[in-house]
Amino acid sequence: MFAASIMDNLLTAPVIAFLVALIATLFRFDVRLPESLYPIISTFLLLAIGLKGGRALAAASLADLWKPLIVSIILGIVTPLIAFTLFRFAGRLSVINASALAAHYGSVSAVTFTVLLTTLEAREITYEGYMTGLLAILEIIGIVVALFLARGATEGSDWKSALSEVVRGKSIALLGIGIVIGYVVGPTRLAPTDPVFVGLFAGALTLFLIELGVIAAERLRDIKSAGPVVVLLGILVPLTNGFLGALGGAAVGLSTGGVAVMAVLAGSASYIAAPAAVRIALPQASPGLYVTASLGITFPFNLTVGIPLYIAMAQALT
Amino acid sequence: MFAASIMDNLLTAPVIAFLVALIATLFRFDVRLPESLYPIISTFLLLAIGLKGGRALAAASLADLWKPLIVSIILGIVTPLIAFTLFRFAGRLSVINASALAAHYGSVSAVTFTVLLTTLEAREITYEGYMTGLLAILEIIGIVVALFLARGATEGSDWKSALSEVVRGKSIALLGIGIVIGYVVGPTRLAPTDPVFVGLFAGALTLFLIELGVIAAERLRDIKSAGPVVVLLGILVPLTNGFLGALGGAAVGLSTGGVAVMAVLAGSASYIAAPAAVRIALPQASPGLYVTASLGITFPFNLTVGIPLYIAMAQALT
Amino acid sequence: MFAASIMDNLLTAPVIAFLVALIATLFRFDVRLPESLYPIISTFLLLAIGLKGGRALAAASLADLWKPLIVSIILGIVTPLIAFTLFRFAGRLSVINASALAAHYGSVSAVTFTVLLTTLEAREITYEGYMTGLLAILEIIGIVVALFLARGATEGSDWKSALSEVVRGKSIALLGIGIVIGYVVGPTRLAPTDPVFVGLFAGALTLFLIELGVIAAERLRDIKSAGPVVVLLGILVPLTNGFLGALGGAAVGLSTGGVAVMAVLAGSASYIAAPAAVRIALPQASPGLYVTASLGITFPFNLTVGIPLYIAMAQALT
Amino acid sequence: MNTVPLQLVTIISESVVEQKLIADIKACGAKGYSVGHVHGEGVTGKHALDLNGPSIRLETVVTEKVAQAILDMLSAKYFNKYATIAWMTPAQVTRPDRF
Amino acid sequence: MNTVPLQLVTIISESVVEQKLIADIKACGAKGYSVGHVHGEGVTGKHALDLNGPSIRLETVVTEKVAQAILDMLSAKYFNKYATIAWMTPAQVTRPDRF
Amino acid sequence: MNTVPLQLVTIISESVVEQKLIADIKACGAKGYSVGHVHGEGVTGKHALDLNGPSIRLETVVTEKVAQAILDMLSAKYFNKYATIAWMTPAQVTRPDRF
Ligand SMILES: Nc1ncnc2c1ncn2[C@@H]1O[C@H](COP(=O)(O)O)[C@@H](O)[C@H]1O
Ligand SMILES: Nc1ncnc2c1ncn2[C@@H]1O[C@H](COP(=O)(O)O)[C@@H](O)[C@H]1O
Ligand SMILES: Nc1ncnc2c1ncn2[C@@H]1O[C@H](COP(=O)(O)O)[C@@H](O)[C@H]1O
Ligand code: NA
Ligand code: NA
Ligand code: NA
Repeated sequence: MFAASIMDNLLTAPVIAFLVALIATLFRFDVRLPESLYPIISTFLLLAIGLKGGRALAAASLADLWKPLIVSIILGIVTPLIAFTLFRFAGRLSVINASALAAHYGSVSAVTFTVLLTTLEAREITYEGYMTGLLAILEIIGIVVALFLARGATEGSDWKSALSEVVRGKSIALLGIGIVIGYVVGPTRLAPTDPVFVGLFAGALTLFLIELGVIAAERLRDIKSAGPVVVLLGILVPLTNGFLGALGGAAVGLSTGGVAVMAVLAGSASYIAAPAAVRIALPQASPGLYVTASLGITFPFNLTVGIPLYIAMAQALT
Repeated sequence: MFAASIMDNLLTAPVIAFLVALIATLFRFDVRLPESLYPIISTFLLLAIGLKGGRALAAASLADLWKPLIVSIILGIVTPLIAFTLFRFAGRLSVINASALAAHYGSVSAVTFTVLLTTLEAREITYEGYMTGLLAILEIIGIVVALFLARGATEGSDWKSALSEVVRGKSIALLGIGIVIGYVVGPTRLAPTDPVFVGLFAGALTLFLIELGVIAAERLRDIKSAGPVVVLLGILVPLTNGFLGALGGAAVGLSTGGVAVMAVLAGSASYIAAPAAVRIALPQASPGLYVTASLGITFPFNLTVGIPLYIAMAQALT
Repeated sequence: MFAASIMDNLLTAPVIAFLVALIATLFRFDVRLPESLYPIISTFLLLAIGLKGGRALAAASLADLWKPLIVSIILGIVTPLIAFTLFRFAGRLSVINASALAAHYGSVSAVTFTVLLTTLEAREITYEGYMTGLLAILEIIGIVVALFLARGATEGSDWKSALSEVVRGKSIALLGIGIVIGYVVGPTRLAPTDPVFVGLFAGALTLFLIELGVIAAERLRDIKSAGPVVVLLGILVPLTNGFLGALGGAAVGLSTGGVAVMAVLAGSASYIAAPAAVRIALPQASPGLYVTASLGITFPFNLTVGIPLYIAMAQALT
Repeated sequence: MNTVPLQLVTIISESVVEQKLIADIKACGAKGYSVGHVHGEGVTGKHALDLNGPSIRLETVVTEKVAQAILDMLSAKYFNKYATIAWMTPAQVTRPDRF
Repeated sequence: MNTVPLQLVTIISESVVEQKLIADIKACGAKGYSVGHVHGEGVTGKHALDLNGPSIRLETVVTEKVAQAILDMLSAKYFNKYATIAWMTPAQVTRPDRF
Repeated sequence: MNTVPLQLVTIISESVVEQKLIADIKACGAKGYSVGHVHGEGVTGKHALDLNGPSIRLETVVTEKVAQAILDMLSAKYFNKYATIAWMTPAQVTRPDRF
């Protein structure tokens, strides 16, 4: 039955698009999307996720919200610490590199998150709508905590300005205004924009994953140089964090779908907001390490095995 | 009740998107859309508006059309003259600058126009469908009249070539072929393209207004140097022109919605076609003046206060 | 009745968009789409066609498929040979140029193909869904055969690498991964992406044809230098190949729609995949010749007269 | 391979003047040009709102004489009207007949 | 038309540093700049994954002194941290007061 | 900061040859390159219809010897087949080992 669940998840359009593009690239087929499409689609996805979250927050009551919110904040602090500890001591990386990785695993992969939602909807498992709102919060906290960890190892004075640059940077800012617009306008008045921000979402995500497949294929070569411990941790860290997320979600009484979402929020690693943030705040950290781990290992792992596993955890816990 | 109407209009997705992006930019958040998206969306909006207008003209009979058409032409001549007079004598601007502003206020803001339609539809006020066809006509006449005003102050020989450049330029040409395609193909055969040109419209407009919000925020700094009279006229001119438009619309017996549309056609100021036209034909005019007035003052004014006011005028007059 | 059928086909949005843009460009109106839109739309169309084909292949049984497949392969060999012979001996072109043209006429125009489908659907003529799958096969075979013809006239050693470059090149690769993704994911699980890959198709095609109209207008000047024989063959070759396609389709018992599709597959000339392939493999061939013939003559001919003719052939043969 | 010295003239201007500028440099004797897109800042400020995107960056390799003619033309018709900037760099080419 | 010799400094860097880099070259004395987009390859490999697209190509025409200051600044703050490359080309301009 | 003289080679060509051209300049000894997009006009006319957009503009900073090798390679394999143009500009760099 778990195998069936894996297949079920695997066969969605975005996941297959990712794998087919990855394999095609390895065989030297040129399936890269036009250069100008990548920023357009990522902007679109961030805004659409933000609008969805803001609209859901508008519909939620504070009574429903406060417990999951606190769990999110705790996860936002704990998950980068766990990632830091494992990469620093089990992985024997430098403080800077371990912090960089902590920023990625403390933050969230909006794409993994969305694939989970697609799977939940396909399998008719309901979840709390306001969870998308928590995504933005976790996305930011995880990065901030990780940058804080690296504070000692960097030129101190720049830390604050780096932080403010990160928060004002494109990916968090777009997510943020999406949430605000969605919250203020509300579901009814947003309806005319639904053909764009709701209707086009799955298709845009599929296109985006073609591009990510190409990039992941190019990163596969770096895996060898990253070493087997990083590969192992690229699977272990999301599993640990995902399990914690599931526990936290179950502890505050979320539905099965909600628990799975919390697991993915905790267990996924960012590869849009975090790399940009880390590049600015921790330029000495090695992108060959953190992009490879987050996009080359954890992302495909979560997409194929992780998501069904988090759903299984959620079903066991609720 | 008027306050409610203001709120009603304010809370639509495009208006909130404009305001949120404007405020975010003032607080130095980077919410600018990808560079390649701006020309794509403005091309799309112009074509979509053209198609809508052409399709509506195909459905209208000449008997319905000729009176509003004549009013449009008169407004296309009168409104830039009023703008010129006020900016030249009350605003004490040079002939060139006053003509440049006249081109903007004589022409039409397609976005303001569209936000009005969205509001009318939300409030279930019907309007004559062929009004979109009049938009293109007014858009062009207003600019031509204004350039004519400046003729004396510029190197005469270039005037005709500047005019032909303007009419053949991207924004009027795209609007134009949209109208022709829409008219020739007609509503039934256009149906397969509706998911793009109708369905995506509101969402694309919302994205466009995020970008305009960013640009408006950057222009706010210029307001100080433009001076208080320009700010005042940036509100007075659209009100005067809008009122004339409403009178004209009522005089030829348009519906309440149609009168409001005529008011917005007259009262709005262009910031796509006109700046490009003025830049070519009147390069000595100051963009810091006309873009600031039209996009920085009149556009937000119309979006927030103007539209409900024009609707109120229309309701009083019909 | 045939005249009515021509009008019927002519008045679809994509065809009128092509003609209006062509005429507007001749009158020096600037209706060119933003530079970044062309690669985006062609990428989208190739992927969408691939997905449609792959999904249809997934639904078809091998028992239905094998006969049309063999006919496609035969057409893929015969049609470039016919084109080569006519252009080489009736048109008196060099081996290189005749081979270049053979690659175009042996390959397929995905846009002509799609306009036919739109027309068939509008006239409620059914066709075998898996035909889109054959498109990719024919697209490739025709090019390969044509390059093979030119083998003697080019530096031999490069031939194989040129071929592999062509097959791995963007247009065939995108079509290919579209087919694979569509086939693996299947119709049901593709549904969430339908608003993008199905819903936006007709609108995107219309935009694409505006751009092709502009390019065709720019190519019209080259027609004079190409000479009247090339113009004549630009009509004769598609008619001959289209007729062969119709015969082949009828021979294996396809439906009326299916026979018309087979005629268009054989009778249309490529102007996305083939020019890129020929540019790489046969750089000495003259683009002024092959782009003019395929895009400037055959494409408008097929769009206006060819498609109704192929449908009439199909109706006569079934 | 023998190379010949020419001048590379680079012009940044508003995208709205693209067609006009191309006609003007051809009139000065340029036989070819390439146009890309940039955004930037100068004395007239940041970003120009335009349907074609921010600014154009045109470059043309020409003879010394044509380069001077282009600079003169820019001074007369562009510098005081449009946000325009230009510079000239020495460039070596093969096939000098092409320029 | 009289021209004056200046330096054109071209910098290729990661798009993530665009704002920071602009501030830094202004601090060195640059009065204007233009930014375009490129992708490429160098010793640190191919392509950088970033929301703003691949890489930026910034060019600024400045005096010899400012050019030196920019190169020094790049050495201190960019070369060892970001995939950055820079070169300097002699450039002739009219209107030297603008640079 | 000490700078070292090198050559900046700029090549405009059809986007369809991008991969081939990159391989060829690497074979000549180029250690890095940057590619942008332009449209333009030359003796072979305007605009090339291609899935990747109009034309590519590749620039590479190399030693004098590599620059000559690239120009020779272009003459042999590109100039007579593709709409290609190239020029060479003197460039100063720091960190000469990178090029
Ligand atoms: N010193 C400079 N170096 C490079 N580009 C410049 C420079 N100054 C201005 N520009 C470009 O030229 C445009 C117009 O400049 P300006 O006319 O000074 O506003 C700017 O938007 C920049 O793209
Ligand atoms: N003199 C020139 N200066 C700059 N770019 C040029 C020049 N001549 C040609 N080009 C560019 O090179 C491309 C091919 O030129 P051609 O092979 O002459 O058709 C053109 O499309 C232009 O983008
Ligand atoms: N020799 C070169 N010529 C032109 N551009 C280069 C060169 N080397 C590197 N680049 C550009 O600079 C970026 C960063 O280079 P690197 O720091 O060497 O990885 C590359 O992605 C290229 O776009
Ligand atoms: Na996480
Ligand atoms: Na007006
Ligand atoms: Na064919």
